[in-house]
Amino acid sequence: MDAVTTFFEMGGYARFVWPAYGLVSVVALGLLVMSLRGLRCRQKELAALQERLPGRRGRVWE
Amino acid sequence: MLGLSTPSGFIKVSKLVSPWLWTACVLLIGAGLYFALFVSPADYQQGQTVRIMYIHVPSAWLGMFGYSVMALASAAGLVWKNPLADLVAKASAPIGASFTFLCLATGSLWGKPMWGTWWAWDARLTSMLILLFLYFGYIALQNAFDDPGRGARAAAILALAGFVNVPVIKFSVDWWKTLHQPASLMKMSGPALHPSMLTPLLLMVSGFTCFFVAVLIVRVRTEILAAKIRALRLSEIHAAQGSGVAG
Amino acid sequence: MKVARDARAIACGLNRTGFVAFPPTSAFRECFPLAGAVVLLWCRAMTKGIPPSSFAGEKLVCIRGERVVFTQLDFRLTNGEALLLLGPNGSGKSSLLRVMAGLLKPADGHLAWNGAPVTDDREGHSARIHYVGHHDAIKPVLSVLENLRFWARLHDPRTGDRTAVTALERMGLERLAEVPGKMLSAGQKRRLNLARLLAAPAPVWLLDEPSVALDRASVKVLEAVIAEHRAGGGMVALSTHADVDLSGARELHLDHFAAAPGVVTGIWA
Amino acid sequence: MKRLIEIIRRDLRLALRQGSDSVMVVTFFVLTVILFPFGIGPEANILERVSPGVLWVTALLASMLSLDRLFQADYEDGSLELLALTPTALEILVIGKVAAHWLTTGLPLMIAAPVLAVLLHMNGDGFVALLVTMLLGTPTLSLIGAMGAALVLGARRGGVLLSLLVLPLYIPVLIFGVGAIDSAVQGLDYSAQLLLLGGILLAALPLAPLAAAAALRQALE
Repeated sequence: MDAVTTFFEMGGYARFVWPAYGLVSVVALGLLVMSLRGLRCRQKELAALQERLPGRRGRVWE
Repeated sequence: MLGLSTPSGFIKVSKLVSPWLWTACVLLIGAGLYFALFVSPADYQQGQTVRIMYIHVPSAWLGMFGYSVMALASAAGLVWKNPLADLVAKASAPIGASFTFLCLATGSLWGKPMWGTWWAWDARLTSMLILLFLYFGYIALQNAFDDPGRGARAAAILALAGFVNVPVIKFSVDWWKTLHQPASLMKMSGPALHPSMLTPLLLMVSGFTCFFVAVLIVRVRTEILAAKIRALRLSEIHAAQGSGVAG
Repeated sequence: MKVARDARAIACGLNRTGFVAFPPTSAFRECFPLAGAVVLLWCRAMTKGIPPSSFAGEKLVCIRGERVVFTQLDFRLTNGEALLLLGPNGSGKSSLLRVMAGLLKPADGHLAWNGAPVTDDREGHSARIHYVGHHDAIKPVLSVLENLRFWARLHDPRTGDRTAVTALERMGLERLAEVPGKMLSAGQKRRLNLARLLAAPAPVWLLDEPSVALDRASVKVLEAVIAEHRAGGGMVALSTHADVDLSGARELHLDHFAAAPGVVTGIWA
Repeated sequence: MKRLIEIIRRDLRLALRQGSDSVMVVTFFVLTVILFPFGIGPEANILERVSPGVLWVTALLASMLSLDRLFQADYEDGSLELLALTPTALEILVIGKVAAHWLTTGLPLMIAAPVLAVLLHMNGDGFVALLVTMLLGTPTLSLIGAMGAALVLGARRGGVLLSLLVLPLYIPVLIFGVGAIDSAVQGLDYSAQLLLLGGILLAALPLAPLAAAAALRQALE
């Protein structure tokens, strides 16, 4: 059991190592989620716009 | 390469490449984390805090890699008037800026136990701080214009001017650093890296780079669709005018 | 002696417009003034110092802010001709003039001066044109003469003050020569801007609604000046809503060249 | 070449008649430098230690004050279009405007700097270094600043944006300028720093007008 706790203590530097890893993952995942959300809403917007302008369906990009 | 230079070409290629990139990214970072946290030994001086290096160095690398991608894309946008290159430059700026910020944050988290302060005017950290401001300048200039094309071209010139200045800034900061304080106590990445430390570092760097390219592709596709939406809206207004005046 | 001096003046005139029949070496001009004079008198008889030339644009496409303003537009101007740009607002009259002046790069198509593409020699093209836009580039603190002399010298550093003063007289501003720019009315400012056309001669005039803010008498002066310029072999491209009567001017309706409304426009087309 | 002188003469005449630029810049410089003793305290040794840095940073900020109006006035009244249409390279006209800007801001700052150095108890042999570094540094500041001013032309909130764009690029000039004065004060040889400052100036001389002219052409489209 203590192997796990020693691992998480990081030789007493847990206060620095885990926040560092935590921060990197939060920012990276946040970046990813924001980018994907941006893509989703653009795709919905585009689909809605193309419904309204049937004449312009020429080249469908999504 | 030609397939990539047109928007529809880019979207086709990106659809093919994305899944591979994401799997490569997950595998590399997974293996990297495993090696970094469990296998590689603690540093005799720094103890366990050396593990922060495995995310600090890749972040620094992505910060600089992002800026070079931005500068190259801007050059392509300016020289060959390729609108897709402008979009790649615009998409890579926020990613590069976030990783430059992460590099500074992990740097100070690593510096605290070693130097006792959250911020040390170490030459590398200071250069990354300046790079972060170059990113902010680029992003602010990009969005400071109503016409996106105008913003993209102005920001492209700034990216090139900044790219030319980065080595001068790096040199002047190193020179300034050595003037005020002999070589810092703790060389950030330590002496020649022991292989057991090198493999996780390489895994993490390549994993981060895959992540960068994958997110870049997502953002570029978003920019392409945004441009398409703008074009459709304009043609909608144009059509309303057009039908009004039988040309 | 008057003939030799005259020859030199015309040689300078010719030299400026880039078609010097004379090798520019001053030594040659010094020792053969008489022969030079004979040749140039013949040129002078032809046209008042502006040699035959043509200014044309083929299949011009202009995109402003991701909107296609006009496509496949052709135009052609030769000595003495005038081109009247007509069309509703936003049909691209100003854009076309800016493309002709070289301020705005066309998305497609090219401009040619005597067949040679204009982009090869941007400075030469700038020396050949005068562009009058919506704004009158007048500094409020500089006097009328200082403003005019600055632009004349910038266009051609060799012009003396005499041409600036005669230009002012021609536009009826000689009494205001020392008045600072901020005291001028809109009409006077516009006339000062137009005086720039006369202060430093150039074959092609690109005028964007020049008659705005001008009173009846000034419009007459403008028409006379344009007629004189055309008689001297110059070319004029003019966009206007007021009825500036240009005898024998060809009309160019820009809405004939508008992009079809349905087409998806912008850089992705 | 005549056109270059023509532009410089016109801009100087405008600056003299409007009279605001150089006076405002120098007063800002003097006032900011005077503020520092109130912040840091009047002890001579501290002031002497920070005087090169204080003088250089405030000079840098002061020269940035009048930058965003460098092209703005011409842009609004249509002169910029005509300048772009003169039969000579736009880069030469940009150099003319930068020279005029330097004469109205860089030069007055150089004249005011030694006086303020006395206020900050700067060591005697630091004065020569201060003047030489400002002579080499302020033109570079004007050149890089002109590029920034051209970039933000027509942008929303151009003034604030200009400082964000230009300050990171000023850092090398600041480091070598202050470094030269520091070594001069310690009696060391500071020719290396001067050579580097000169090098940056010679690099900025062709590159900055090139970038500025490209930015201006885009602003006019």
